[in-house]
Amino acid sequence: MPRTKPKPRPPPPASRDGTARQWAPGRLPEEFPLHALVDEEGRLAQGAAVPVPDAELVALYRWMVLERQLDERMITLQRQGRIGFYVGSIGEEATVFGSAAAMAPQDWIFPSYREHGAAFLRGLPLEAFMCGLLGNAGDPGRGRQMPCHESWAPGRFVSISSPVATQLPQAVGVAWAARIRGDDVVPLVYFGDGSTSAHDFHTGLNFAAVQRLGVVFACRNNGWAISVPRERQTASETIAQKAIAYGMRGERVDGNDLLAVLDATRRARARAAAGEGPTLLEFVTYRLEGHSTSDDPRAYRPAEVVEPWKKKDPILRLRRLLQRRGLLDEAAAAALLEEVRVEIQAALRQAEAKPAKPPVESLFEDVYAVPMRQQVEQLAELREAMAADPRVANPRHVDGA
Amino acid sequence: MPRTKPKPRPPPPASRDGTARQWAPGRLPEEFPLHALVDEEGRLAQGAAVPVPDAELVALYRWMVLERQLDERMITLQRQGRIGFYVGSIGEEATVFGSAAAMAPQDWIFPSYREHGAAFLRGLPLEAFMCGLLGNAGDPGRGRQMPCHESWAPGRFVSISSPVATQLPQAVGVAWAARIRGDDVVPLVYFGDGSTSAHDFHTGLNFAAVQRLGVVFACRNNGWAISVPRERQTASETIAQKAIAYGMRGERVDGNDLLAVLDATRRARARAAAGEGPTLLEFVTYRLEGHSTSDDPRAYRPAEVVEPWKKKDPILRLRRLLQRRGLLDEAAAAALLEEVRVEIQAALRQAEAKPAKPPVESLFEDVYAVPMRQQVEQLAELREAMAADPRVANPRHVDGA
Amino acid sequence: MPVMNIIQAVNDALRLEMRRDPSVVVLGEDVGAFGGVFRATAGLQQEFGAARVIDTPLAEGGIVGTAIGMALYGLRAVPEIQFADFIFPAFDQIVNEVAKYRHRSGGQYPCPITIRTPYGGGIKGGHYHSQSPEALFIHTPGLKVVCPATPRDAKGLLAAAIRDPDPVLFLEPKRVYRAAKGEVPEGELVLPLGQAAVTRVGTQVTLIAWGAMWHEADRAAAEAAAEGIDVEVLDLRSLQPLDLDAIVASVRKTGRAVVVHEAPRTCGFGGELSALIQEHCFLSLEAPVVRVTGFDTPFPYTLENEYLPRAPRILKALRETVNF
Amino acid sequence: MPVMNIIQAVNDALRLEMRRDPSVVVLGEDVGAFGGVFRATAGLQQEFGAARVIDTPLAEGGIVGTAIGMALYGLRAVPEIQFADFIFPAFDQIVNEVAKYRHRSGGQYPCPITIRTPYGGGIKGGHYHSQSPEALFIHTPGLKVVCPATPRDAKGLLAAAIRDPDPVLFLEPKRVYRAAKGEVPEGELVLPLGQAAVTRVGTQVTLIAWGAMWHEADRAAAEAAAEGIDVEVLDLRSLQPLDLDAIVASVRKTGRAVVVHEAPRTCGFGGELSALIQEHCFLSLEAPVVRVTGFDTPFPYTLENEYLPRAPRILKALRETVNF
Ligand SMILES: Cc1ncc(C[n+]2csc(CCOP(=O)(O)OP(=O)(O)O)c2C)c(N)n1
Ligand SMILES: Cc1ncc(C[n+]2csc(CCOP(=O)(O)OP(=O)(O)O)c2C)c(N)n1
Ligand SMILES: [Mg+2]
Ligand SMILES: [Mg+2]
Repeated sequence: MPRTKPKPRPPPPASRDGTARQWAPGRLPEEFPLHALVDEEGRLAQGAAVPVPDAELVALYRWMVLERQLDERMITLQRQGRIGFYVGSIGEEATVFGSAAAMAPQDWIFPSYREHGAAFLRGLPLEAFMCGLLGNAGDPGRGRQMPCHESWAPGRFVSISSPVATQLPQAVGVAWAARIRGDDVVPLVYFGDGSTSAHDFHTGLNFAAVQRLGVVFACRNNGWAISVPRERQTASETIAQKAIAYGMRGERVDGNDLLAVLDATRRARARAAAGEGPTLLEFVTYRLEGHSTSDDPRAYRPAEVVEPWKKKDPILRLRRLLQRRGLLDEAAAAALLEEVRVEIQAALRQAEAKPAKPPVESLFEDVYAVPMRQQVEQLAELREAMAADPRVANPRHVDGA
Repeated sequence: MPRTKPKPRPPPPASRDGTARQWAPGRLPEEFPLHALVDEEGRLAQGAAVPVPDAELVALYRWMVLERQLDERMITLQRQGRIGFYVGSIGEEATVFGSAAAMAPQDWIFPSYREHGAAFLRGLPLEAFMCGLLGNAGDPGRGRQMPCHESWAPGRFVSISSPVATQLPQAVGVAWAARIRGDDVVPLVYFGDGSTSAHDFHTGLNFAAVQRLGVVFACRNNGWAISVPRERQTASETIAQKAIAYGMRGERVDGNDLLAVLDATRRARARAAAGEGPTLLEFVTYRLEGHSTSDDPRAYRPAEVVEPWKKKDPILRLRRLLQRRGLLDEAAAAALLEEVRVEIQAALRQAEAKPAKPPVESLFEDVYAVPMRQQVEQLAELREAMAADPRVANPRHVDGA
Repeated sequence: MPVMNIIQAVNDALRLEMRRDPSVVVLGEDVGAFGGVFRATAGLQQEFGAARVIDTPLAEGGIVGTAIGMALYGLRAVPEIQFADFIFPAFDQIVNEVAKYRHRSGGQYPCPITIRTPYGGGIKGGHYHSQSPEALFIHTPGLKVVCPATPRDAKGLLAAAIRDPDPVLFLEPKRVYRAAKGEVPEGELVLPLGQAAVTRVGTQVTLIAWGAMWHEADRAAAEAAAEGIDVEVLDLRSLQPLDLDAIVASVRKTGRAVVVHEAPRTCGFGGELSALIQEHCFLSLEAPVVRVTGFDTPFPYTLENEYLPRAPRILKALRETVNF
Repeated sequence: MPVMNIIQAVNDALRLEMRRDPSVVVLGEDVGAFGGVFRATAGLQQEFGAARVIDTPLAEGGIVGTAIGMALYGLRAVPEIQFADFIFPAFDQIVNEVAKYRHRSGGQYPCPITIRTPYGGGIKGGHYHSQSPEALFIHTPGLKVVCPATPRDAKGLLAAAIRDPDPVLFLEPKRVYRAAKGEVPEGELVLPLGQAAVTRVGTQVTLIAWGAMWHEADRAAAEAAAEGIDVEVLDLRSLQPLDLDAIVASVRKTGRAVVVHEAPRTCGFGGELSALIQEHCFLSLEAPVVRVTGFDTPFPYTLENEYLPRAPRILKALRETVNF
């Protein structure tokens, strides 16, 4: 059942003094400082507490290391032609793991396309993910989408689509449905800074705020949308202040600080669950690598601008914190690294052992719950064509020679 | 040539004190008071000056009276079945005439659908407008669109389309083109409070702000989008504060105060022309009547809520100001009223004397600059059908009996 | 049996489905307290509350986008788009999202929503309150497209659409919203999607139509009968899935076909039907399949009678086809 | 004559038009300093400055919407949509605004913009980097739709599109962006819109294709020739306006036709062509018009070779058609 309707807040009073007041950029008071808990040296801010038990903190560190290793390995694989495409989160790991770890297990996650780390947290096996990269018979998505467009319903990790920001109103719909059903479920939805320009950003935030729906809007502000820097995406000083347009809460968070991300997301989740409505979180981070394997950032971004951000590496920072707190020494760190490498290698081997293609009928399934006449007839047509000429299924015979 | 690129403003500094700061609705300082120059009794605010010469002020009063009379007459005409549809601006006249009068003659106007008053200011003859209402052979729009979807290129008054807010990015494009051409041209674009929810509101404001283009965004916040009140359209306390999301200026203006509207629009226009970028103006007003002649507001809005707004009538307020300043006495007001009635009646008589339908070939013209094969063949097909059976062009012979 | 018009039948179906299944939710612009600009949702908010009959902000992409989330979660969302002409701001959510959700997720995320929208001309709506965009959605695999012509079909097909496991675009012929009256069974009525109705049996020519134009087709067939032309009339009712068997059976019998639709001719659904008929009935065809359609222009205001493919133009086509 | 690929030809046309006419403006995502994700606008910002070659925010509706304003003002805006799959957020601006501006204003406001976008499959792009939405736009009166297959045509038709008084959707076959190479005249080249090219003269069957699939058709025709089937191949080049005369002349001669396109079959442009051929060549047709197309599914990733109507499937259709 819906919570009580929010009372419309009264607008500010009229001034009849004949002078015009208008909001001008730059006059925004410092309402959006960057929330951080750990500095680059791994020192916890005075008075701050670590928001998770030690074991979980180490586990999150391990995930971040695994993700980094995975990204690097897959990028290499793509260069070798073993997978077709890859999009990773190098430098942005804390935004993904910190936020996903802050949610409750029943919560839904709407990814953009860099957040497969959140799917791992929700139980997506590494091997299944890699089958998706290969688009082979082991892919839970049945080889239908590009690499890094995974779905994982058992973990309430929603299917990825390429058109950016479409997932925002969809996440709002889940919050709405959960409220109608009376369930304690809060959606977390990811998107990039570039995606704030898309129209679904606007409709998503507006619908959520009007209905006071509990949604965590998580913007990974990594400074770039392919070749377009954030300043050419929006003239607002921060992404967080866009919350004001919707009468919603907004917060700017150091996205390379796992603890700050976790903390801010947890508070946003708590408010959502308490019926206090949505929050726009801006995770300030940086895309250290190219947009994807299809991209070469040297064409539009001098290497120097990246340098300062390398020092802010979220994994390094967390490692320093762990070291300071005696939770991880050099040896353990090295062992952990080796362990995740082995894990990745094993998953890859298993994934590559699967048949390279899903069966041909899989193309015609899931268009509708039950294939209609066209799908049935066209499958037969395709089968017949394949039987008549093996080149139908084989690019080399046609395109190459 | 484009003005110098705006320097990206620095974001607020980081706080590493371990405490989270976040913007929360309600904490907005009183940045958006209602700008007003004349009170309901017609008294000018202390220290304020009337921003136009007396003669222009009286002329604007006349326009507002004419518009009100026109609306009332056309609504009656629609009830009598003499026109098919009408949408007026009763109670909102000051938002239209105040803003349009503040622009330079070379500026472009992008209407939503209640602003034919601005077209009159730009020279659209009343008779041509009425031909549009009748959709007859005298309509400059050639009877192709519903009533109140006029175009008037000689006055740089752009063609109206029904889908709301589409005109916002288009107006931005005009500002962009003018900058490229080096012209001193500022577009003024109108839209309603409901239209701020549409996706083109977002893209329009964002593109303008990023490029620092001189556009005057004029929101007629009349409290309603058909049956949906403003509070269910957005949770923000004001429309003006949405400017913050785009790093743009915003101002809240008493939309029933012609002078305040004129003053605010003029300042926004001046800034636009000076290369200082776009402004979002919120004109706070009220839709005293139904959404259009298709609507009956009694189904969703108790009559009482309208009462207080009737007292704020913008025409009454301006009349009181004129009286106070000795620019209009009772007799002159009565004469003026009679004059506009006669003018309307004369235009109507002339319009109704025009042939009821544009020629049949007009349907196939202007789809392309030169009709293509389909249009030519289909016109022939239609002509042949009409020759064979007169019922083709006549509804009664088919639908009625 | 009570006599209803199409608005009442739609309202009845929505009410019954909402009573039957608490997961059915209606959302859109002005659908709540006001009951919709055409009154199709009148009384629903009063009966089911504002949580299940929701006035949304003015953004079709948001309406469909949030309906998707509801559907993923397990609700049966029934968004209303106020006029089919305003569906385009939601086009990306419909064509790239709704239609592909099940497929792209490997079957993990079905997305069964039913988008209701009044379509078509004949109400003096001009460019933006008259369009018939069915072809755009029929061309999109993953969507079903339904378009009833009568109150009974409106009720039974809407119930079926809401219960269907796939997303459905439900096009309501607003030109005959009130004019088309007929007997409608009380209580539950669910008609299968994908079955055409042979509304008039004939031998000389098959006349295919749907929605508002079916009424014109019916009229034209009656006039043709008076001239001694024996027309078989098919009301398709569902455009995707299509009852190809019914079409093929009829055209194999008559050897001639005329297809009617309001949308512009080029790349309209009539082209697809013409192609299908030719593919399946090539050896039976005694005349080319003829299309009587809206013209390749935007929909006009004053000349809308000239634009619409009404009975006189259909009759002319029938005559020419049988005399080919 | 220099040899170019399609990217280079597009780039060349843009450069020459920008040099020739200061009112030509290019805008889109990543088109500026970076030169576009496919490099089609490479070097343009360097030559013409950031005022005329503009990186926009990530919003297709804003790109087309602002391009409209530029066009109304008198510029010749050439927006790029990064992939045709991402054109749908701009659908309302294209279908309700661009297409209807001239008509709805009684001819007062023409809106001549040229929207460039790479379309089609075969680059392992899956659901969202492979679609062929031409039918949706051909169905929209007011738009022209052009789709070149070769570098020469890409250059000459793009120049014509930019100069055309009407809005043009310019679909670029990204599958052969680099693979299709050919001689392209230096300097100004303007080819008329609405003329198909007969790229192979034959007598037994007419094979109709455009864009990337023309290359497959060409291949299939060559293979068919080796089997003794004499195929006439038409590259449509412009889909709206359509060179119906060329199609009719060819089919009246051959009596048979095969149409190829990547988009899903149902309600694709193939249906329209099939209907037109039947309407104009009924008495000449010796076999039904056959459609070799993408299937009625979303575009797949791994099985894209199976999905695409490549030469082997076309060849099969040619054989069956001549043996009907
Ligand atoms: C609607 C749409 N337009 C264009 C694209 C092409 N595209 C893919 S990612 C991207 C940039 C996105 O930037 P951002 O939102 O900041 O996310 P990031 O990649 O930085 O994580 C673009 C333009 C797309 N996917 N969807
Ligand atoms: C995209 C779109 N959706 C729906 C409509 C139907 N409609 C016409 S006017 C209107 C309300 C607009 O409200 P607002 O923007 O506040 O303008 P007002 O009528 O109050 O001046 C609606 C929903 C439309 N014209 N366009
Ligand atoms: Mg980014
Ligand atoms: Mg309003």
